[in-house]
Amino acid sequence: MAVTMRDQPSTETAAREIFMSEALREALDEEMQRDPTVFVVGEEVGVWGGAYAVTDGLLAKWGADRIVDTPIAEAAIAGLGIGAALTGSRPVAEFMYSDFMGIAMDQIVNQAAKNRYMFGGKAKLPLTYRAPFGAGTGNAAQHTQSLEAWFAHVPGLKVITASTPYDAKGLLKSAIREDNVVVMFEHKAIYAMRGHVPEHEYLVPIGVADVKREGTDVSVITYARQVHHALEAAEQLAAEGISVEVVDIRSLYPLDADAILRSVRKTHRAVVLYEAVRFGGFGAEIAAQIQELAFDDLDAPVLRVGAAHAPVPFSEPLERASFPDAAKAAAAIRQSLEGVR
Amino acid sequence: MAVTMRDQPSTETAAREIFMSEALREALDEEMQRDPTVFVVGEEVGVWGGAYAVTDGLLAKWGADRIVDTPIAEAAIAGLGIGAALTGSRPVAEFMYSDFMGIAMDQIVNQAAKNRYMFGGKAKLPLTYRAPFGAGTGNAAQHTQSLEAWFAHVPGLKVITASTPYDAKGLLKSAIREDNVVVMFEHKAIYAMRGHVPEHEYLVPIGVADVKREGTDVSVITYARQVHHALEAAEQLAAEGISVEVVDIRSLYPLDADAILRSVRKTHRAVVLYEAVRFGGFGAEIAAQIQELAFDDLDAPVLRVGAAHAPVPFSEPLERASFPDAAKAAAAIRQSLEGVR
Amino acid sequence: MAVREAVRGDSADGAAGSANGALAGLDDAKLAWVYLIMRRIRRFEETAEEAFRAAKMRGALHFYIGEEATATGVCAALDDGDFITSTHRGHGHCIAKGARMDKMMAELFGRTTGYSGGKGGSMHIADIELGNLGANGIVGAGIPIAAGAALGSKLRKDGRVTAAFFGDGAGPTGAFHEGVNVAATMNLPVVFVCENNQYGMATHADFANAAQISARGPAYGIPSPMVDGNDVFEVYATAAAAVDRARRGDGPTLIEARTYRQKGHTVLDQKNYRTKEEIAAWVERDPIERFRTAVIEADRPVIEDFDDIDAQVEREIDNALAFAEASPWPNVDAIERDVYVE
Amino acid sequence: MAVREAVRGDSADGAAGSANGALAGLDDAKLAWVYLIMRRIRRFEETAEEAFRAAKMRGALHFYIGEEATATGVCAALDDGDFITSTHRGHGHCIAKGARMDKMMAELFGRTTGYSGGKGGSMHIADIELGNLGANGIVGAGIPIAAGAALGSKLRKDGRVTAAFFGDGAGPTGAFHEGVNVAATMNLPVVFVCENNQYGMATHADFANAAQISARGPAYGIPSPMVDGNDVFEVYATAAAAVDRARRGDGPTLIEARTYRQKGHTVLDQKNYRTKEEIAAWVERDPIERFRTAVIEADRPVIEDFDDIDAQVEREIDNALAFAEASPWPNVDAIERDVYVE
Ligand SMILES: Cc1ncc(C[n+]2csc(CCOP(=O)(O)OP(=O)(O)O)c2C)c(N)n1
Ligand SMILES: Cc1ncc(C[n+]2csc(CCOP(=O)(O)OP(=O)(O)O)c2C)c(N)n1
Ligand SMILES: [Mg+2]
Ligand SMILES: [Mg+2]
Repeated sequence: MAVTMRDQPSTETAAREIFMSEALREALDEEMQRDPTVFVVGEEVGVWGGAYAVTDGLLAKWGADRIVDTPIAEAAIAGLGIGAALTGSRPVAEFMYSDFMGIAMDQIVNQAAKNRYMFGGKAKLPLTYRAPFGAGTGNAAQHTQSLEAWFAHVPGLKVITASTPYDAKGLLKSAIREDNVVVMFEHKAIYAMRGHVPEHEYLVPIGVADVKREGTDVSVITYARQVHHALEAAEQLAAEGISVEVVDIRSLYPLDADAILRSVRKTHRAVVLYEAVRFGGFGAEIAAQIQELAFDDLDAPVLRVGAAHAPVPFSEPLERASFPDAAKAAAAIRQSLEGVR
Repeated sequence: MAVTMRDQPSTETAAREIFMSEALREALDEEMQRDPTVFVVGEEVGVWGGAYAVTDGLLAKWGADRIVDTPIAEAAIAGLGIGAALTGSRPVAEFMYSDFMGIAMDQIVNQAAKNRYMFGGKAKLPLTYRAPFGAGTGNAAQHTQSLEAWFAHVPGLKVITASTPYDAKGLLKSAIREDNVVVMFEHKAIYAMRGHVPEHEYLVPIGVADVKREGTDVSVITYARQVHHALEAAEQLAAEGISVEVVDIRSLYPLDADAILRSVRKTHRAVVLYEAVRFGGFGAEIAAQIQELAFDDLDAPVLRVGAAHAPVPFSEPLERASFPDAAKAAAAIRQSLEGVR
Repeated sequence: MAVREAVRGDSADGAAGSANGALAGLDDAKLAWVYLIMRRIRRFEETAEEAFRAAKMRGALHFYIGEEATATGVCAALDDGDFITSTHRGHGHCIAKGARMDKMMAELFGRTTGYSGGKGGSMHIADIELGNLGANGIVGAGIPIAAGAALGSKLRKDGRVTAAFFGDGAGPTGAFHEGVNVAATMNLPVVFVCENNQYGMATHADFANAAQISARGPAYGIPSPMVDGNDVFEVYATAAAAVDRARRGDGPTLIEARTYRQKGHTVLDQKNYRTKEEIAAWVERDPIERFRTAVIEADRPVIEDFDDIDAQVEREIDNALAFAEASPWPNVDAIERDVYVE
Repeated sequence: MAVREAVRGDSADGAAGSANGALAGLDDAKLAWVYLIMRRIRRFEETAEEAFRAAKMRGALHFYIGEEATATGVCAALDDGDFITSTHRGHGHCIAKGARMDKMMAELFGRTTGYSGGKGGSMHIADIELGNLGANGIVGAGIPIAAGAALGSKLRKDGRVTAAFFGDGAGPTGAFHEGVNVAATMNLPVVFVCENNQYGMATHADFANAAQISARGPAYGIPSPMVDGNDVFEVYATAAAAVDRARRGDGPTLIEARTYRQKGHTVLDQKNYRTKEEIAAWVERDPIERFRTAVIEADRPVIEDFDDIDAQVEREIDNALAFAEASPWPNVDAIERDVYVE
C-alpha cells in the first residue's frame, strides 16, 4: 500500500523508504541517543528484538541497562515504567500485544494516569507505553483487539496511533519527550508497510490531525491501518467522480476536533472509520462531537464503520469479514452521499 | 429522592419501601433460594457483609459455601467465577469497587467475555459480576470511577445498571438467570436510596429501557444515579413550561435503541446525561446512534453532559463540580431547546 | 485415586486403552494408552507443521513436541470427569484429555467442522464435555479459571479435580499467584502443573523466575514436587498422588515438570537463543523414545502392539487431515453468532 | 549503610533529630527522632479522628495507630534521598519520611494548601521531594511502582533504595508477586515491607494468605525475615540490614513486620470481627509505650527530652489543625488542572 505523505519535506532523498517497524526503531534509537535517561522495558525486547522486531538490534547497541527484558508480568512492566518515570528516568514500556494490557489496567489507569492529579500536580511522568493492536493476522480473539477507546476515556493519558512510518517515528519521538503518560498503539498489520522517512530529525506533534487526502464531498475520519482503507476507497470513488477527504486523527487524546470540523464544514458529510468493535468504540466520540459541533453543517448523519460485535474470529473469511475494509468504507461513503436532505 | 416508578404493580402494599442495597440483597437471597448452584464470591462479602452492606446477613443464612469470602485478588475473583460457571455453578462475583476491575480486566474481557465465542459456542457462562461505581462519596480518584464504557465495548458481556431499588432487584435477578456474563454496575450514592419494591417476585428484563418520566419537548437519555438528576431537572423545568422525558436505559448492552429513538422522534431533541468522564464515555455511543438513526427527526444536536476531564478529585467542592447534577442537566436541556433550526 | 476403566480417546480415532494404578502396576492397556496418546500428539503436530509450511493454515502454532510425557502422565492420573485448563501450547493437553484429532485439525484449518467452528484456531480449542476448559492465548490466565472450576467442584461436591497446565513463563504472572494462593487458602481440589520447558520465547525460565517454581510450595503451604517431565512414569506417579490429595479434600499441589520444547516457540520462530547442543541433548531424552525403551527393558509384551498403534495413529492422522481439508469454510453469517447464549 | 546526619522532619514543624547506626548504638538524637516521629503519627491521627467525628472532613480515614514502630523503624534506616511507596493507611509512612503535618492535615480537610491541593485526600498524599512516591488506594499497587523506582535507581546508578510498604492484605495480590519476582530477578535495590497488622478489613491475614508472608522468601530467592513490628529497634535493625543489602546491589528483601491496628479498618468501621481481648492484648504492646519503657530501662538521658517532644508535637498539631481550618477551599477552576503537564 503506497501512502501519500503530505508533510514530508520534498527536498529529501525521496527514495528512503523504510518499514514502520524500522521507523519506530529509529525513534527509540535517536531518543536513547539524545537522552541517557530513556530506556526500553518489556517482554522479549532484548534478545528476541520485540515480537514485531521493533527493538531488533537495540540490545546489541545499547546493552541490557537500556533495553531491559522482563518476565511475563504486564502489571509489573507498567509499574516499572511508573516508578522509573517518577524518579528521574524516561521509560518506554512495551506490551507485546495491547490485548495483554488487561493485566496492567490498574497500573496504567489507576496509577500512571492519575498519579500527577491525585498528588496535586507535582509529579511528572515522562512515560510512554507502546502496544501493537489490531487484526488481520489470524491471531484470533486474544491477540488482535483494538481497545484504544478504553484509554482515550481515561484522563491523564494521551493516546496516539500512526498510519505511516513517517508519522510513527515522529509521534513516538514526541511521546518520549512528553512529560506525560502517552499510550501509543501500533497497528500490527502495518509494521511491515514501507513509507518515506527522511534522514533528518523531525517530530510529529501530539494532538494534531493530518489530512492524508483532500476532497470535497465526504470526510472520512479515521486512524491507523484504516487510513489506508479510506485512501483505497477514496481512490476507487474518485473514478466515480466522488471526492473524498481522509482525515487521519493520529491522536485520540487530545483529539484535534478543529481539524475534523474544518473538514466536515467543507464536505458536509462524515464517515468515521475504525477497526475496533463499532459499538462503544472511539468512533462514537468522534461522531458525537461532529454532530454536536457541526450540526448545521451536516447534510447527512455521521456514519460509523467499525468491526462486528464479536470477539475476533480466527478463520480467515470470518476475520476478513469482521473488519472494515476499503469496500465497506466506500459503501458508507456512498450511503452518506445518498442521505441528502 | 423520591422516584416515580412506572412499572410497579399498583395493587401492592405501596408502602413497602426499601433501600437499593436491600433490594439487591433480596435478589441474591431469592435466587440463592431458587437455584442451589447460585453462590456469591468476593472480598468481604461474608463477615463484613459487603462494603455497601448488600450481602449483610447472607453468610449467617446461607453459610460459607454459598457466601464465599476471598483474599484481595480481583483477577482470581473474576477467574473463580469463570471456572465455576463453566463447570455447572451460577456464581455472582463481587468487586468491592468497580475501580478494582482494572486488576481483573484480562479475566473479564479476554476470558469471561470471549470464552463462548472462541470455543465455538459450546460453553455457557451463567456468571454475574457486580460492582459499585460512581462518585459523590469523597473517596477520590481510585474509588469513584465510572468505567462502564469499557465493558459495553466488549462483545460477550451484557452491561446493566439500575436507578431504583425496583429496577436493581429485577435486573439482578434477570442477570443471575442469564446464561451469559452480565456486569452489573451499582451506583454507590444510591445504595441508600429508598423506593418501592413489591413483595411478589418479578424480573426486570435486560435490554429494555424504561421511560421514567414522560415529556414532549426534550428527551434526556441517562442511567443510574443521573436518572435522579434528570428527574429533578425535569421537575424544575416543568415549572417553566418545559416538558422533559426521561429515558433510563438500564442496559448499556444490549442497548434499547428503539426506546431511545421512540422518545427522540417524539421530542426531536436529546440530551445524554452520564456520570463518567464525558470524553469517550458511553454517552458518545448513545449520541452517535441517535444522530445516525434519527437524523431527520432532530431539531438540535444531541448534547452530552458528563464528568470533567480529570480523575475524581477528593475535595467536596471539586468533586461536586466535576459531575453532572440537576442544574447542569437543566442547562443542557435549555441549550437543546435554544438550538432550534 | 479412583480407578478408571473407561476407554480413553474418541471413537472416531479408534479405541484406546485406559491408564491407572501405581507406576509399577501400569497394566498393558494403560501402557498402550500412554503410547497412543504420545504418538497422537507427536504426529498431530508434525502433520500440522507440514500443513502450515504448505500454507494451508495461518496464525500461530505452538508445538508441544518433546513435552508429550507431561500432558500424558498428568491426564493418565485424571478421571474422565475431571477438568483441565490449558495454554497457548495446548494440542498435547487437548489430545491427552481425549479430544478428536479430526476436529482439532479442522480448527487449525479454520473450518466449520473444527472444535470452535473456525472461530478459535490453534490457541482456542476446548472440549467442555471431555473436561477440557480450554487452551488460552493469555499466559497464566488459565490458573484462576482452574481455581474456579475447583471451587465449583468443592461447592457442588461433585468429587472432580481440576489440573491447570501452564508454562515456566507463567511463573511470574500475577494470575499464577492469585490463583494458587486463593486455591490454597480454600483448599481447593486442583493440581497446578508447571511445564518448565526451560524457555518462554527466548527468555530462560531462570531469568524469568527469581527461584525455581518448585521452591514456591512453602509460600502457599502446599507440596511442590519437581519431576522429570520427560519421564511419563514419574509424571504419572506424582500427578496421581496430587490428584488423590486434591480429591481427598487436602488441597492443591504445585508440580514442576522439567521438560523441553524441541521446536521453536512458534512454527515461525527462527531466533537464536539456545545452542544446538542443548537441543540435541534434550532430543536424546525424547519422552516417547524413553518410554519405548522402558517398556522394552521391562519386557512388557505390549511392545508388540506399538506398531499397530503407530499404524492406527497414521490412519487417524490421515483421516483428520482429509476431514479438515474437505470441510467447509465458515459462512460470514456466523460472525456475530455464538457471542451470547440466545 | 550510609550515615545520615541530616535533620529529619520539616522545619515548619520544628527541628527533629536523625536516626542511624546499629540498634545498640542508637544515639540520643536518634532516639529522640524515633520518639518524635511516633508521637507525631499518633497525635496526627487522634486529631484527624476528632476532626472527622466533628464532621470537618469526609471520605475514608485509615488509621495507623499501633503500627508506628514499623514506618518509623524502616524510615530510620533509609537515607533522605531514598524512596518509599505507601498504602491507603499511609499517614504513618508519610510522617516518618518527613512530611509536614500542616500540609497533610490540610489535605485531609480538602483544602488548596494540602499536599495535593485537596485533590487527593487521606489516601492520596505524596511528597516526591522527600522521596515519598505516594499513598495508594489500590491494595498492592505500590509494589510494582517501588520495583520501578528501584529499577530507575539501578539504571541511573543513583545509589538510592526504595522501601515498599504494604499490608498483609496485599499478600494475595498479583501485583505483589509480579513486583517482587521482577525485582528479585533484576536484583533491584528495594525492600518490601509487609505490615502484617493481622487483618485486611475483617479478613484475617492467615485466611487471606495460604502461608505466612515470611515463608515467601525462598520462592523469590531472597531473605524474608519476620520481625516484631511493634518493636522499633528490631524493625530498624532488620530494615537497616535490608537497606544495606539493597544498596550493595545484592537485591531485595521481604520483611514481614507483625503488628496490629488498634483502630477499625476505617474511622467508620463498627464491625465485630475481633475480640476485645485481642485488641487489649495488643494495646498492651503499644509500640510507643514499649519504646519509652526500653529507653527508661536503658537509662538513657534522652528520656528527659520526651516531655519537650510531646509539647512540641502538640504545638505542631495545633498549628496543623489551625492551618488546615483556615485554608481556602479549592476553586472549581482547578478541576481540570494538574491532569497533564502543560
Ligand atoms: C499475558 C501474556 N503475556 C505475553 C504473552 C506472549 N507470549 C505468548 S507465549 C509466551 C511465552 C510463554 O512461555 P511459557 O509460559 O514458558 O510457555 P511455553 O511457550 O514455553 O510453552 C509469551 C511471552 C501472552 N500470550 N500472554
Ligand atoms: C485491589 C484492591 N482491592 C480491594 C480494596 C479494598 N480495600 C481497601 S483496604 C483493604 C484491606 C487491606 O488490608 P491490608 O493490606 O492488610 O492493609 P490494612 O488495611 O490492614 O492496613 C481492602 C480490601 C482495595 N483498596 N484495593
Ligand atoms: Mg516455557
Ligand atoms: Mg492488614
